[in-house]
Amino acid sequence: MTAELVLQVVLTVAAGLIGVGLFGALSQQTIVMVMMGLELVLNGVLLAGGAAWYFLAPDLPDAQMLVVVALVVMAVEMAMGFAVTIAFYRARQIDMIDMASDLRG
Amino acid sequence: MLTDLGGWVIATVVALGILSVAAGIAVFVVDSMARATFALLASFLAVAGVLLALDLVYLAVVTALMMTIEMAIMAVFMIMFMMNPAGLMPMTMVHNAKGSAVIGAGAFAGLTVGIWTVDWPTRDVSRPADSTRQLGEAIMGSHMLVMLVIGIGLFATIIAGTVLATARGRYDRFGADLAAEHPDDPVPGGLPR
Amino acid sequence: MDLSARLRGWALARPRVLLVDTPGATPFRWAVEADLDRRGWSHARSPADTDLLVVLGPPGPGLAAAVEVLWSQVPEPRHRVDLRRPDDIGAALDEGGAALIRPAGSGPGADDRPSPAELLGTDGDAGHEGMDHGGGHEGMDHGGGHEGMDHGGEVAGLPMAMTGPDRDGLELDVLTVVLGPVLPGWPTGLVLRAELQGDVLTSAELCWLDAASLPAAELDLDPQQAALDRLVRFLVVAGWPTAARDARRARDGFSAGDPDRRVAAQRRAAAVARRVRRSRALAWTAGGIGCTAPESGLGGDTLDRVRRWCEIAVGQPVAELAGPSLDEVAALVQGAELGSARLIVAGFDLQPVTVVPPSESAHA
Amino acid sequence: MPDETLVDVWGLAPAVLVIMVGGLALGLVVAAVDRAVVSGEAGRAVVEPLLAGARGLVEQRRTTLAPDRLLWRIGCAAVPTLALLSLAVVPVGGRTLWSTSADLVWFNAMEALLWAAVWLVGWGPNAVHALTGGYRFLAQGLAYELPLMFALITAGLAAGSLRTTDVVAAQEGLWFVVTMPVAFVVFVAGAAAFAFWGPFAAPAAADIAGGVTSELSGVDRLLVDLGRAVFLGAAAAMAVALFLGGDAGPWLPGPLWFLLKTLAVVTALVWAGRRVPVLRPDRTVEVGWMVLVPLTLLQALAVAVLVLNGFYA
Repeated sequence: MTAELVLQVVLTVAAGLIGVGLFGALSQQTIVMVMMGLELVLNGVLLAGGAAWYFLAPDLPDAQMLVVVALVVMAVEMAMGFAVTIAFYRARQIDMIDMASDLRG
Repeated sequence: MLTDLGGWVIATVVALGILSVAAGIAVFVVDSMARATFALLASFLAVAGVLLALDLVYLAVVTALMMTIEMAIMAVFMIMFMMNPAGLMPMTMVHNAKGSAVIGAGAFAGLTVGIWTVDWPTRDVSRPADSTRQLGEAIMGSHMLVMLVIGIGLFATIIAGTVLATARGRYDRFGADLAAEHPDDPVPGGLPR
Repeated sequence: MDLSARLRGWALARPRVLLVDTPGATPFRWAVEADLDRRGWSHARSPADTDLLVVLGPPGPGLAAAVEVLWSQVPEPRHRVDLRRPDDIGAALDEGGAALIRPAGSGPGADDRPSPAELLGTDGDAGHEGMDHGGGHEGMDHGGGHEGMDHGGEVAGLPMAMTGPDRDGLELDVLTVVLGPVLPGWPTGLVLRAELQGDVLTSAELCWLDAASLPAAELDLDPQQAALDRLVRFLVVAGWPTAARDARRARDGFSAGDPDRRVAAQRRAAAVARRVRRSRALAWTAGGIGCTAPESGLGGDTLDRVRRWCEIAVGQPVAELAGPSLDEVAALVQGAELGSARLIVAGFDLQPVTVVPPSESAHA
Repeated sequence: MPDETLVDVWGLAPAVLVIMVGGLALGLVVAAVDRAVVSGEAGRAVVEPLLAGARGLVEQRRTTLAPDRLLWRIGCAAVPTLALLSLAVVPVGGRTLWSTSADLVWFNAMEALLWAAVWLVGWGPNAVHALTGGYRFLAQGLAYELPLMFALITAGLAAGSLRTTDVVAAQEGLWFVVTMPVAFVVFVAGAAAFAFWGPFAAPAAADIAGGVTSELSGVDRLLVDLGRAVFLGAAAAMAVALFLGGDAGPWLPGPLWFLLKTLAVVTALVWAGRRVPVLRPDRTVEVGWMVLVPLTLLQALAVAVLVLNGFYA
């Protein structure tokens, strides 16, 4: 199998993860489940970044840095997501985004 | 040729890829929140496995490490906040499922078309002996600015997260004039104070 | 066939024993525990951990029902020994050990499991066995509190938990649990009915099983031995197996007729008492919980009470303390975390005796 | 990189087999030493863990009401698997089972995966005590994780490599324990915490009737107890490799030195750990966050300064 074909297969998997994650992030009602969708999208980014490094530019560290940044974004998203969930929940016992829509300015 | 991946490595990569997507779908299919969380973890571990096969040992292991801890904490929150953590009373909690499915499938289709039509550059470049060292030197050298920004971002996250999540500030603990000798905590910790 | 029988015999050569003593069987229990120590048989922590269930003395109706539930949770291979008299301990345990090795029929299946409704039943003395599953996940469920959602209902036969206001303002679910009547380190028959939010007890109520038929007075026990026994139980709950082992040996040594062994027991008691009293780790982990007001006469906090036993254990004279009522202990446990609640209760000398009218027991 | 892994030398299957057998033997040693200290009789200490293992084979598996059986079984099986995987990067005789450029992180990741496994063991049976144990493990885990990571990284910092064989090689002149005692102590204590053993056994303590292990019987209990013992042994071996010079030592062959040092660490750990009661997480967690995190950071700083001065070169 040529390298390009393998790259395309791996990237397709990454696209699959991004697609599933988008579906989840958009369709789920609870904040925690929305976060899981976002995590799945970022999971796809991780995979795409790793594949890009290996197949396209292994001599440069940039793709690796992209993966590191994606990991950090995941951590930040998790931490802030949970903090917001706790704050919401403490304030009004809700954990669903529809119910938080009155925050709309 | 760019790759020195053997046949069984490619097979493993493909199998792990399919597993990661299947586990990702399972996240939104299973009823039990615990199972959803650990399906997501399975998806992450499969991706970590692919990264391992792609010679990115450090990133693969760090992904496994971080995501496991994240998912363990996520499981706690799931059970604390969700209505149906064990999935014993199946219920659906979705809105606009059809539109979301269209957007998700559309994104996948668009990306896939791009992936399979783009003529990927096949440069013949040297592979570093040690990808971990490459990353480490980049972080401490050419890409230090990225790390600095990341560090500040994480620090801000720690503070913001704590502020949002905690209900008790120092006035609750030490009194309105901060004069209390011992903090008024529901459970005293292990330090003498 | 022969091989599997041999494996069985080998694996179960030292079974794990779950002791259930009835009120008033304390010296009997000591004798059995001494025998178990001689054999090197260890104590089980939960029904799942048990090979041999040993019931000492005739249990009352409530305890008998609880033991039945407990027995239904013990995995095969298992054997149950009912000891009535202290004089045939050795033979009965031998026989129990042998019976364990014999291949038996089927173990507890889904059929003989009591229904959850029965276990959680409102019938006061139904005795939901303490180490049994009381419904964990369901307990963490949000039964209500969300608009448009189905309120309440049952899951797998267990009622859904409801949320309630809690310490941290997070409206966590309230899970009703029953701890006891058979828990490591707690007197048999003591039942703590509590509501848990997370692992914090928000309300607690203590009672004895078969409260109507409890003996009228405390047993006349050697005070040193009794103090050592309390120490053993506390140390078991505190998770200090080596100290608990030493205290148990000291206690059993006092039962011996041989004066040399009694001297050795005295020495051992002094050593373990010193070790417990001086332990900074124990002071750090068990100090500052179960604090009582000085005028209540309940002896400071849990650590103070344990240190007092250490003094009794070595034969020093100490001031008399009032026996606490179950309600007083239950009040102390409220708001405590599950682990400290267990320690607080284990730190009191609770005897299964008929309740003295409160006018006499209050404020010694 | 001079590294030749055990797989390269012996072939995949024999190398994996050796590590598995070695891991099980290590677990047996840990369990035997622990047994000897707890029961006070050394005579039968070696046999007792074997008996317990045989008992796990003949005993019926526990069933509970409405368990999450799939996750429960996965959790039970994962505990020993992760313990054995963490052994893969422990260098004996200058070789590891498999060598990566991030061995230390690999070890750390296996321990992190244990979080998920233990929590699942607690979650699976649908029982109060088990789930409480699972939560206690997570609470403890959050507190010990950062100090443990810093301790691991400190050793890697001094060696200039995350590869364990390099860390061992860097200790030819001076064992790392001399310049990083805090990291060593934190690592060993962290090992006891992630094997939830001894003073850090709160997730499986008697006050919650055995916690995560309270509903385990038969093979499940065997797997979890085995995993804990192997993890403790693996961590002791790792401590030897990272801080006590690996298999360096006069006269005797390297692997024998390694074994002796590991035994010494195990014995010291068990002896010290069993002298104290179980420490309640409400107390230990605060110490982890407030004392150990800054302390291990200072340790790393001190080592970094030494590295800059060329102390380890």
